[in-house]
Amino acid sequence: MELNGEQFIAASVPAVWRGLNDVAVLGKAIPGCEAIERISPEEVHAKVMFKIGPVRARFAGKLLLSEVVEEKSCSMAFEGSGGAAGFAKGRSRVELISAEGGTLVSFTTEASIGGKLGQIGGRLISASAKKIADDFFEAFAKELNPLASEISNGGES
Amino acid sequence: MNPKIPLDMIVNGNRVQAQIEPRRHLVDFLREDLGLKGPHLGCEQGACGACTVRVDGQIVRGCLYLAVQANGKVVDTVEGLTAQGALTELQDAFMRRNAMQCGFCSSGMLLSAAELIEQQPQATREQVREWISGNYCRCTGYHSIVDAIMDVLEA
Amino acid sequence: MKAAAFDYIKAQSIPEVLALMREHGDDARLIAGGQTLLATLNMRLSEPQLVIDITELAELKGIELSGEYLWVGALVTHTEIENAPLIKKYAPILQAAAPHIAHRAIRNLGTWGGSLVYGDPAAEWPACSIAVNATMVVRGLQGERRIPACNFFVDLYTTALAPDEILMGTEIPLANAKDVFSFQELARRHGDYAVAGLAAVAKKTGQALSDCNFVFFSVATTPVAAVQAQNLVNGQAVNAELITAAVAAARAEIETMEDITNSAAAKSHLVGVLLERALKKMLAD
Amino acid sequence: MNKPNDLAGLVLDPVTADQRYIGESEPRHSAKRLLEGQGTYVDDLQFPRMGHVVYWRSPVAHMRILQIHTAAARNMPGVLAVVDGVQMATICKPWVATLSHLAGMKSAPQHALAIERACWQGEPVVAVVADTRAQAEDALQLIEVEWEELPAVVSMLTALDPETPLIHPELGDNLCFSRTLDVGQVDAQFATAEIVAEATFGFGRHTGVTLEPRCQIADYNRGDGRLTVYHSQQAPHMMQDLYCRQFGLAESDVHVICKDVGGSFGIKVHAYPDDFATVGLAILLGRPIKFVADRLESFTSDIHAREHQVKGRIAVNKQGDILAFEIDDLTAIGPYSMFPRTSAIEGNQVVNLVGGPYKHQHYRAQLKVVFQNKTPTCQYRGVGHPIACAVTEGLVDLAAEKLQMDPLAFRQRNVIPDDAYPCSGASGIKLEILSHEQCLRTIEKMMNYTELRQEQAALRKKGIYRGIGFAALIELTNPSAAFYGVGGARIASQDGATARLDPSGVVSIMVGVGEQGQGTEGIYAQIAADAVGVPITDVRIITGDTAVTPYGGGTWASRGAGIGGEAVLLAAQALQENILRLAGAILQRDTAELQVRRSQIIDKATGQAVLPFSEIGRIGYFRTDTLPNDFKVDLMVTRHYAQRDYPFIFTNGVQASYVEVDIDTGFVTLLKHWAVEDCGRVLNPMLVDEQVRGAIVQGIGGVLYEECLYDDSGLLRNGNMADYLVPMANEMPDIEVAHVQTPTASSQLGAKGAGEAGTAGAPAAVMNAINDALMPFNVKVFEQPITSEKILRALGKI
Repeated sequence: MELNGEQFIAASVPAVWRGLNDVAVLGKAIPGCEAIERISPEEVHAKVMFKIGPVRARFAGKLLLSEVVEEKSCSMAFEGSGGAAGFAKGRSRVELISAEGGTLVSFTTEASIGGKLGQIGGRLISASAKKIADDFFEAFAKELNPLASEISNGGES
Repeated sequence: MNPKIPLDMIVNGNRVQAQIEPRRHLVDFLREDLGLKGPHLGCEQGACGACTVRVDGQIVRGCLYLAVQANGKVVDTVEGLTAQGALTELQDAFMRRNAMQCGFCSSGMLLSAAELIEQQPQATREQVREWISGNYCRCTGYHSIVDAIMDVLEA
Repeated sequence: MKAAAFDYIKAQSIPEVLALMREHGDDARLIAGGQTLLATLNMRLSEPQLVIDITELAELKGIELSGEYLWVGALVTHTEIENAPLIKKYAPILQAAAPHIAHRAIRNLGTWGGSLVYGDPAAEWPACSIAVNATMVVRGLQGERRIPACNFFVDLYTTALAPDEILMGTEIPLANAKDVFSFQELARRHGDYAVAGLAAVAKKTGQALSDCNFVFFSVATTPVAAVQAQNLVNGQAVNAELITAAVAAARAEIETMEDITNSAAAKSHLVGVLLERALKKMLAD
Repeated sequence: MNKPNDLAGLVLDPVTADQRYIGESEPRHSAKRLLEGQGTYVDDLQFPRMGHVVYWRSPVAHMRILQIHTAAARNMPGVLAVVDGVQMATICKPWVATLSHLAGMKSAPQHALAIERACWQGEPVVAVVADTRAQAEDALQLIEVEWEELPAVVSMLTALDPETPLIHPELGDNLCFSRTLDVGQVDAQFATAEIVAEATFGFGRHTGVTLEPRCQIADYNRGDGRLTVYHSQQAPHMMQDLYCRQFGLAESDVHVICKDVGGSFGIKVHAYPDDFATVGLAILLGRPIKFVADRLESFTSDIHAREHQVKGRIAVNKQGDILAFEIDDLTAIGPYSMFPRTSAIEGNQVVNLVGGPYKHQHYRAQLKVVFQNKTPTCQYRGVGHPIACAVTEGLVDLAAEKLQMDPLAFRQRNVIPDDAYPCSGASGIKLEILSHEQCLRTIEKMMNYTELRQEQAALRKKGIYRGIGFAALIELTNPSAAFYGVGGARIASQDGATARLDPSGVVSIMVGVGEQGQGTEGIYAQIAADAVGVPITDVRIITGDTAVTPYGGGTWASRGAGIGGEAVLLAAQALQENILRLAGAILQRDTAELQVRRSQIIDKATGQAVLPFSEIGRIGYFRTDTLPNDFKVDLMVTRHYAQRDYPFIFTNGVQASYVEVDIDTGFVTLLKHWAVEDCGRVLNPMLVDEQVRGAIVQGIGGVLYEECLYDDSGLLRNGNMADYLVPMANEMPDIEVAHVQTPTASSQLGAKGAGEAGTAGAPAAVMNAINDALMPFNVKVFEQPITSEKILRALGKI
């Protein structure tokens, strides 16, 4: 499954970069994140409760950073095991581009969902992944710039 | 940690009382606890219809219904409905038309057909096909099953 | 495929349900028809600590006429909708849609409210509820609020219902003689999730349609109304050119989503085909 | 009598004197209990001290097993054992599934539970046994396997590329088997032919989805060292042999029992790793162990089939004579060849069967069978026939179109004539006697072909696009030892039956071929009743028990009626002779003056009843003192039958499909389906008809609905019953079946197989009908399953 996108965030490139490297920020932004810790500059471990529709699956996963170019781009390899429910793995390339009033985060992700989740969820897997990415960036933007994100979310619910 | 729950229901005309784990679905209860092996498990995701039983007179997927939900209700399986003769006409027609092969789908198919005959006594061949399309049969071409049900509808 | 262990409570009142939901949060699941929940539990793709059975709550049952609304309780089953004379008279599109939902044994248990709160993008009821301008009546510990269906389905499997609220039922404006509708669904097998579907409702005077709702399902992450197509058609006499324009508008405005066997492109194409068929059918009625 | 004739017309000579049941639509008396919920399927059985096993299966296509943590699982309530591959391997030998007559075929050793590596998503790795299934699943969640993902071979198209990793480095490449056949002057024919048509045909991977999943209860009694296995299986004696060999047991100590089987279709004729693992657990734990695959593991562990890509072309002259066929078949079978039948047979059948109905003399075929990291494939209903038939009939329609000749007329011109037999097909297959011409004539009448074409043309003018598609086919049935035996597989082509007159005068028949729902027990009762001479209600059939029935091959390759039925006939005839001899001794008359008639001995001359069977039973068993000293009573006889005249007895038939294609949506509606089938003597038209229909519907599944969809990393995306679409009643057409009867002379019964031809022909007929409907748009679809998406793409709508 491929997942590519661009997300504007109303914060400076350095701020976004710091955010992406700050487990505290990531912890609040990753949907369903229950615990997160940095093992080394390149390795982050997290526990995430994956919730989509009727499905609940607790993933224990790790994130490996590589090809890091300060405040510009990096690659991430991630894999998470949801026990009996299945697993998720993939790699993602993230680039930050300075833009009018903030930063454009562009990402290209190659992911696969295995085990039961993949066997059952096929129908909506890619939509679910997209939703998770959207939720992440929405929350991430909130973290970096509460005001801006509230405005952008005005009218919701 | 998860206490068993008392259950009191009528199965095939007999009162049944039991203590069961809430997680047990109705067909596991019928098969494993009561020894009623007529309803079968084909998928446990509600797709195949082999587990079809009647609760309060309506067909349901026995794998998508908790046994504890049947508390105070009336449950009928192919065994009971055979004894009551409720299915006799259908069973005879199924025999006559060879509307079964391996028989694994038959109990569910018969119960679905019985509800159709109740609800749509005027059903056409097409309506019969639509109605039983919730019951999977991998052996027959469905043709003989439709023939058998039509026999009963037209009788 | 046996569910993980859980506790079970058959709730006796709405306040009890709300209190339990507050107490257990996401560790609890409500069971109404259970036709989605049970499959998920059997596969252990969800392991709640507690299952709260709401099927005995009278307040959530029944189809009733109340003033200018038709009340459809959250626990009303698909079969009840299929058979109810009140539905046939006042919300006929629901009756047309019901037979497309899975199969009889599932319709006997599955509920209107359960389908709405799951918000499966491929499900019939969410799209229909928008098409008939239903209002969701939801209750939480803070009290009751009303949410128009068009604002209820916010994202994939995500509704405007708060975690500690439950759906009581819906109010549906009564259809009258001027109302026409068309329910279109393409599924590979009868009862399957749709490849693409459309719930279309409008008011008809002569050859003109107004108050159009063209709500598509199983093409995007939520049921989605083709607003621009609706605006094009509203108040206009419908002719071949208008149909062509509406079809083009709908295809352009709806961002379709692929599923396991159908590409986004195919769904965009089908969006147009279904809209054309629906418009022609509504004109013919 | 070995000449074609219509069932409607000439009736075949009877097989027995006073024939009352053979050839009649007798209901399956033994099936009533199935309709009353009184069947006995494996999962219905419960035994004291029975444990339930669940398997931790590889979640990925290819992985190295680093470490397995089982402590947490062992401590869960009810858990009896947790066993991994290393422990299992101490009692169960690994196997390699190859056949020596498939030259150069190779595969790698496979274990009951994976050791070191798992090679497909779904391969069993760890077994967890507990008191209940739910407890076993509770514990399964705590099994933690550390694994390192290995590169997976997913696409068969690149499996042989040098840069593609090897699944089994010791094999040297990812090639399991290859074969080339070159008959006549193929190049010359294509060079000079006025018309050449070609296409590439795709066949999606699918699976059998028996409604009853694979299941088994193994019980090892440490006291007497005997293993008893209740199994939902097609070949009990084969499994007995395999358990003996893999666990080092004596045949006499292994007892396999197959009671009611909830559908098999080839899925249950193979020996699966978890079959051996479950038996191994019973031996390790000394108690009954039940394994019932749940539906999710069925999709990744039941064999798959049919993943083929075939490039094909046909050469025809302008008079409309087919000159030559050429095909190039690539198929992928998963990481191991399946035990013990092997996974190279399907492709081999395609090579043997393409062009089968036709009289061309030039044929070239290439086959490559490659390994990949997906669920192993093997023999599933039709085995290669649906592929060969779709390729052949697709090409035939392309040629007919280029010739602007009616596709039915084109077939009538090119099929091997009914009076040309016995003969060989271009691939070298030996054909005893077929009836293509008569089948084509029959179907033309049946479907009112001319009127149907007129209707099609009229509707086309109104923008309604309907299509008619044909599929002529041959099917191999009644196999000899040439199928497996010669290749070294211990799979019996012979089968046996025992007939016994019981004291009360009723007859018991024990047969090696079991009942899977197709009605074998029904036809055996018909045969026995007529051949012994009793009412069918006085016959009991016993099958599926290695301790009771004669040794036999079981149910496969459409052999139940032709092989099993002949064995029953021979045993029943022998029993009747013994009954007559005993009657002669009792009555002190010459046997030649006596005759059996409906449970009575009658006087040939007067027709008078002189002695009832009940009396024969009484004296034969309890009053032998009243018989002459030198007379030996023998009221139980066993006979075996093996078809040895031909490698296979081929059957033939033709199908036609009538469809409507909605060109706006790409949806296909099946309006009607016709089949004319020549399975030799029809023992029970009602059973054969629905067998044919069921087979056709499985074929329709392949051409329109069924496909195991994998992602790029070799993970199954639709392995569940909601997303893997099997045919349901609503979309299926009414199916009309007619018979031509050309008995085989290789047996008295003259019966050939009927169980697979429907599956062989339906995909071709429907595919051709769809392409006929699309003719005005000059587009075609050859990729199965043919989905609305593919039709819309072909039409350029997306």
